Amino acid sequence: MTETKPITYAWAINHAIDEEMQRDPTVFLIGQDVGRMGGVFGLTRGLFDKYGAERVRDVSIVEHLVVGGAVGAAIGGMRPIAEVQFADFLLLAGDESFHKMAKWRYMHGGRLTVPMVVRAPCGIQGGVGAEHSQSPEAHYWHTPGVKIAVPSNPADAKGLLKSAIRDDNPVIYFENRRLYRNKGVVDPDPELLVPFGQGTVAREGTDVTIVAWSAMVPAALEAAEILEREQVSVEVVDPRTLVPFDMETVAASVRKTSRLLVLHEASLTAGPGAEIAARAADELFELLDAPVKRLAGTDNPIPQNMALEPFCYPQTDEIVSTVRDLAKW
Amino acid sequence: MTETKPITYAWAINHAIDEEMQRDPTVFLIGQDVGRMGGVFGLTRGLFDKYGAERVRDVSIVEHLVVGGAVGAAIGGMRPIAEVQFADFLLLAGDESFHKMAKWRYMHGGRLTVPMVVRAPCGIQGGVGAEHSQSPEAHYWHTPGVKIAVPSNPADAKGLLKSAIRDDNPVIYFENRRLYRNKGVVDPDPELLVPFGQGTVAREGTDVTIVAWSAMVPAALEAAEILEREQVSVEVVDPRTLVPFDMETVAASVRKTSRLLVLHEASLTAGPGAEIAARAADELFELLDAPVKRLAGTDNPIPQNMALEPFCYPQTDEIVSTVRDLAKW
Amino acid sequence: MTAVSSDTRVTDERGMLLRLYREIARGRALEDVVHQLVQERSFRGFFHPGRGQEGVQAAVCAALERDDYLLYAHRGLTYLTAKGMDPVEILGDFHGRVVGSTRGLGAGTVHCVDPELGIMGQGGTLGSSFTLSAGLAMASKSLGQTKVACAFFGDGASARGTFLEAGVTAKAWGLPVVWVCENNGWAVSARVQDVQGTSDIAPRARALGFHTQVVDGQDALAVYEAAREAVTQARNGVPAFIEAKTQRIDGHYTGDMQPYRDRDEVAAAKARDPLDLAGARLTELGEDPAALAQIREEARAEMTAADAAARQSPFPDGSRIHEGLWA
Amino acid sequence: MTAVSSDTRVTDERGMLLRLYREIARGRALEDVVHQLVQERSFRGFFHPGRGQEGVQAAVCAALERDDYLLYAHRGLTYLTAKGMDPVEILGDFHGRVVGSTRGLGAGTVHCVDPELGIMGQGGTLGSSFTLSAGLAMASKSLGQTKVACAFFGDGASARGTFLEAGVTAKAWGLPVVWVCENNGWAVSARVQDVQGTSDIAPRARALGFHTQVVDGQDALAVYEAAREAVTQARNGVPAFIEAKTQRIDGHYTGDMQPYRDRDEVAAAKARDPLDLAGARLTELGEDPAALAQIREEARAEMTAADAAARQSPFPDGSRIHEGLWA
Ligand SMILES: Cc1ncc(C[n+]2csc(CCOP(=O)(O)OP(=O)(O)O)c2C)c(N)n1
Ligand SMILES: Cc1ncc(C[n+]2csc(CCOP(=O)(O)OP(=O)(O)O)c2C)c(N)n1
Ligand SMILES: [Mg+2]
Ligand SMILES: [Mg+2]
Repeated sequence: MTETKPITYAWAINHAIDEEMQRDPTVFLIGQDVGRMGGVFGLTRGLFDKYGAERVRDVSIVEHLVVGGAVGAAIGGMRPIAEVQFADFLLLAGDESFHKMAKWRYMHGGRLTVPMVVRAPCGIQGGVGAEHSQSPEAHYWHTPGVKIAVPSNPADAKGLLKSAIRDDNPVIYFENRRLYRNKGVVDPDPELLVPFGQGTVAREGTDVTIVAWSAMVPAALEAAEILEREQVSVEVVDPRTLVPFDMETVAASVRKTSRLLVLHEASLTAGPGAEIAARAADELFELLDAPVKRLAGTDNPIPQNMALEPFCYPQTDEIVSTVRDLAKW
Repeated sequence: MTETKPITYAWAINHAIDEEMQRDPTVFLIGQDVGRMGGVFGLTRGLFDKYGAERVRDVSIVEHLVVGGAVGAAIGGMRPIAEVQFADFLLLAGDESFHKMAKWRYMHGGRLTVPMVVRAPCGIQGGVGAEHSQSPEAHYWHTPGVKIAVPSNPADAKGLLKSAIRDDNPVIYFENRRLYRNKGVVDPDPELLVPFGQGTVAREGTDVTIVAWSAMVPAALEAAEILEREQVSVEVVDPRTLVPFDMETVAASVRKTSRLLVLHEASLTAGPGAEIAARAADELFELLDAPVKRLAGTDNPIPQNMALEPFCYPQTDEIVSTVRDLAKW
Repeated sequence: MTAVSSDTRVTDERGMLLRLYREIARGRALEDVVHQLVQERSFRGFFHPGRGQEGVQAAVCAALERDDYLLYAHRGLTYLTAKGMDPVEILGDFHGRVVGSTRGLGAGTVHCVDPELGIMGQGGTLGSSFTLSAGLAMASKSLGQTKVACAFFGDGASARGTFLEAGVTAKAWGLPVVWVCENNGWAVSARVQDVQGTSDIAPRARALGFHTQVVDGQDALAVYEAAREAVTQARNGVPAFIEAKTQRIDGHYTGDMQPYRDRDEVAAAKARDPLDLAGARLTELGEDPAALAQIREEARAEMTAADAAARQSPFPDGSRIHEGLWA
Repeated sequence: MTAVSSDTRVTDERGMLLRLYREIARGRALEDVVHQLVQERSFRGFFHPGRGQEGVQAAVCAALERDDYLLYAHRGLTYLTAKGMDPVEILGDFHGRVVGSTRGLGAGTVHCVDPELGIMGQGGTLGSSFTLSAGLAMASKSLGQTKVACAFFGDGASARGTFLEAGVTAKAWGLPVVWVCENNGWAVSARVQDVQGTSDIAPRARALGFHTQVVDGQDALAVYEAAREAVTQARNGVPAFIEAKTQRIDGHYTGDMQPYRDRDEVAAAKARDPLDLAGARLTELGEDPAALAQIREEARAEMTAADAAARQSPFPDGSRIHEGLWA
């Protein structure tokens, strides 16, 4: 059966979980409403009926337990997929995510392993306000011991999640809610994994490199289309994972373009783009013909008023004008 | 009475609290062992006897309550100084620090104020391991709505803490445990405040700029001494606060030196230095004659074996050699 | 801690019930307007209907003084109107207009604010009110005020660790908190028994030494009496807890069809609608049904007018996002 | 959940007490070596002495099977030795040598590990064992194992929110956890009554539906019987809780002179030393005091030899910090 019909990012996630649960009986889901309801965003639909309450575990409002319990289950031989309803809530389990999940193995001499995934729906959408809209990627990038996936399309969503589940290290998997309904063709081969630490060039170009991931990739591609009409050729690099980070693909691109824009949805200051820009300013210094630019979310909590959301993260027109200016250097 | 005898960083903190509690009856302390014991590091000695149990509040092991309770007390008209025993523990109060303290005002239309300080003893010292050694500055720098102080000497420790207590915004005050016994002359004038957002040049120089704060300032100064003997002239800029960040003083220095090293104790990747390097790579691009360098903590949790601690954060010899290389550009 | 009189029985049952009836009707009428906004897509966020739980909210707020602190919850809006908030400001928040209490930043179920009335906002991460209410109570005590800090929350939020941390501290310090658990038996699709191993929340408060009451949340008068008692205890330095057994009639959010829930249970919940129950009792006490209809009609008219007024207000412009972060 | 026999009374009191006596003596002898290391500055971190609490630790571990999970606490080391850990590895961790269980990374009071024995480490942020033990118990159950997950913690840690979150979940799922609260009345300088408004921790576990026992922690045999009962309950799907009322004889850490504490209280604690109490009872049961002295001497010799062996091991070099982060 070759499935060539495009599927959504949401279904790609569902399929990845389903296939891995099928393959490995130690994989299980834990989170609020993941069971009978199939997830507040419908991502885990069908799994409860298929695998039962022991493998699709509904919990109360206990984020500490969701993450800390997953750590315990992981060192006990299971492969938990923990879901927080919004990525922001992962910060509620601060001890469990920053100290336990990331450090338990290392603190104990490397003698225990913590194979677990946290699924963290992120992104600004739907008027859910300051505590339900964040993309706290930087907090965890600054946490040695955690891998981070940031898929931008259905194929990567599936392949990266499968890799994450099979990884023996803790992985935070940021799934952007604005991408859930985006469709793409996904190879149905259940052994097709997307490796961590391998970026892709989502679009080739010669004048300016944009590094973008997650929901910023479609935005960057849209901007690139517009810029093409103005004879500005944009290359879009999608690192796909932040940890490990594929600097080589970025470097290869900047070698061509000599100009770099880092684009992300999380707020600008001390955000994930800072690390990439800082590495460029060091490692790619001699390749650069222009300042390294960052375009990112504004430095404020996200208001609950939906009409204000577009002002809080980079819109296509801003990307276009930033690249246009950068190309002039 | 003019007090010109040098006092320690620890006592400077104690004096700042004491003076502000004296001045303003709404200022109070809350934390574990801050009362009868005078703090696990002795920082709050004498205050319980002077101000009593209502203003120096011992709590159980309730970091959520320490920070969240402080937020509540602050919007209720008090000026809490909340102490976590180690800065790492602030991450336990993830919701309370990232979402409540930082956002409560903004989320409610700017109609409430959250005047509070969190004192967070940070830094690598004493074999206390992975969960008691962090400097989680970057996590909060990436959190709009929080100010951050990072004093490097007794005078700044006092002046910044007093400013923090009087500030109507939440402030995290990172006090480095390695600095507690360092001495310096502190002007006893109780109205002498150190303003936020105003860096200082801790040492003038012409070849290389080092941006350093907290316990990295003494290390940078030591390295600068050594480098001077090799005819390398180092300027050390101490921003003193990360939020707001005084980029102007950094820019002025780089205008002279054209070379920048950012130095910090927190782990390198996506650390606070990334933001400074990224801003330099953008705003100071045309001034730079060399790659922007970062020298920082290693990307691993801090082992409990004290003998391994020096390998985890920049030592003087590494600073010297990094600057030496940078000066050659 | 002084001795507390527990004589909180209501002498004028009919008068009090009428007052509560009016507040329930107002809260419900406001909610009906919000449903309208959802339908016409003037409000596109999540709304968590409070139908079935208005009696708890109205009654507890009736037992509070004007300046007592309130941290409400996400389910419905009766807390807000019963505490005195202007519905124009509430609806302004739903519309995302500058007349809203957040001055255009917007608020769906949470973040409405009115410092003058002690309405100190609400967090979107449930369970944050435990620590914040303890802090407010601490401030009240330290400043020599008599205010209590009242926090509402659901059975689900009662599992959050903050409950314990704030609870032991509130008890240790004799803080004037009144914690009100609206136990509707569900957290989204999770039955409390299934995910917490018990249907009863009160024992965990009692274990910490709180003054603890369990009350039928559909009986507004009973809730009022319990709340009076709780507020008195709290003002005297005994943290107080009320578990109101109540019912969520609608879905978790507007649009949730509750496939996970038994139809009979929903029907049973509807049969114990607090507005109907209060109305029936009032009729028993001699109240004219027409007078009750009149109250409901006034409530509808008030909220319709409030909506019209809110719609007069302009939308903020994009720069609004940069305002109000720093004091 | 099947019916549980509660016949956990010990038939061979003398034999069991002798075993516990030996374990208490071993834990104490190991601790004496650590005090030595602190004194000579071979170990310069914080050590939290367990003197006075060894009976609880020895007795609970005696009720565990070899492969049951253990998350110990920071106070003393008797948990570790009683669960079977090699003192050379423990001391290797204190010395920061590669023979240590963390292979040179070092561990003071916490982070010793022995996966073979179910010793799954310990966190330095207290209260993290509640959620981790629940997770371990979940794994045991899911994998069809019979292991229980035993977690030790103090009265102070019992205030952490994780207690509640893990507790409701453990109850809901019938997880085989055994939670043991060593209630010594103090958290550093804070008296539990002052900061938690109660001296009793058990009620909060009982409120969640745990099988709950309160026991005299100075009476090792009583703790053993309670632990047997608790382990049986847990294996049958009833989460179990033991509050052992115990005494901290020494300061919070080695060097803490306890100025905040009443001298009489410390003297009273010393008078109920679990080693002495067990010894006295054994003598009553006919045991020769010389045999007891012999046990203590053997323990001392064992730990002295372990220290000598640990000192033979090399220190790691600096590159050790880069190993073991990633699997
Ligand atoms: C900390 C946190 N976790 C999860 C959510 C998502 N969420 C919103 S409402 C809700 C259910 C709340 O249940 P309960 O406390 O019983 O209140 P009810 O909705 O029944 O009134 C959940 C899980 C949240 N807002 N905050
Ligand atoms: C989350 C957290 N907060 C604070 C500390 C600092 N600390 C270490 S031991 C201790 C007291 C612990 O008291 P208790 O749980 O009663 O155990 P005991 O020391 O009495 O055995 C504290 C506060 C910590 N390690 N972790
Ligand atoms: Mg509920
Ligand atoms: Mg204790």
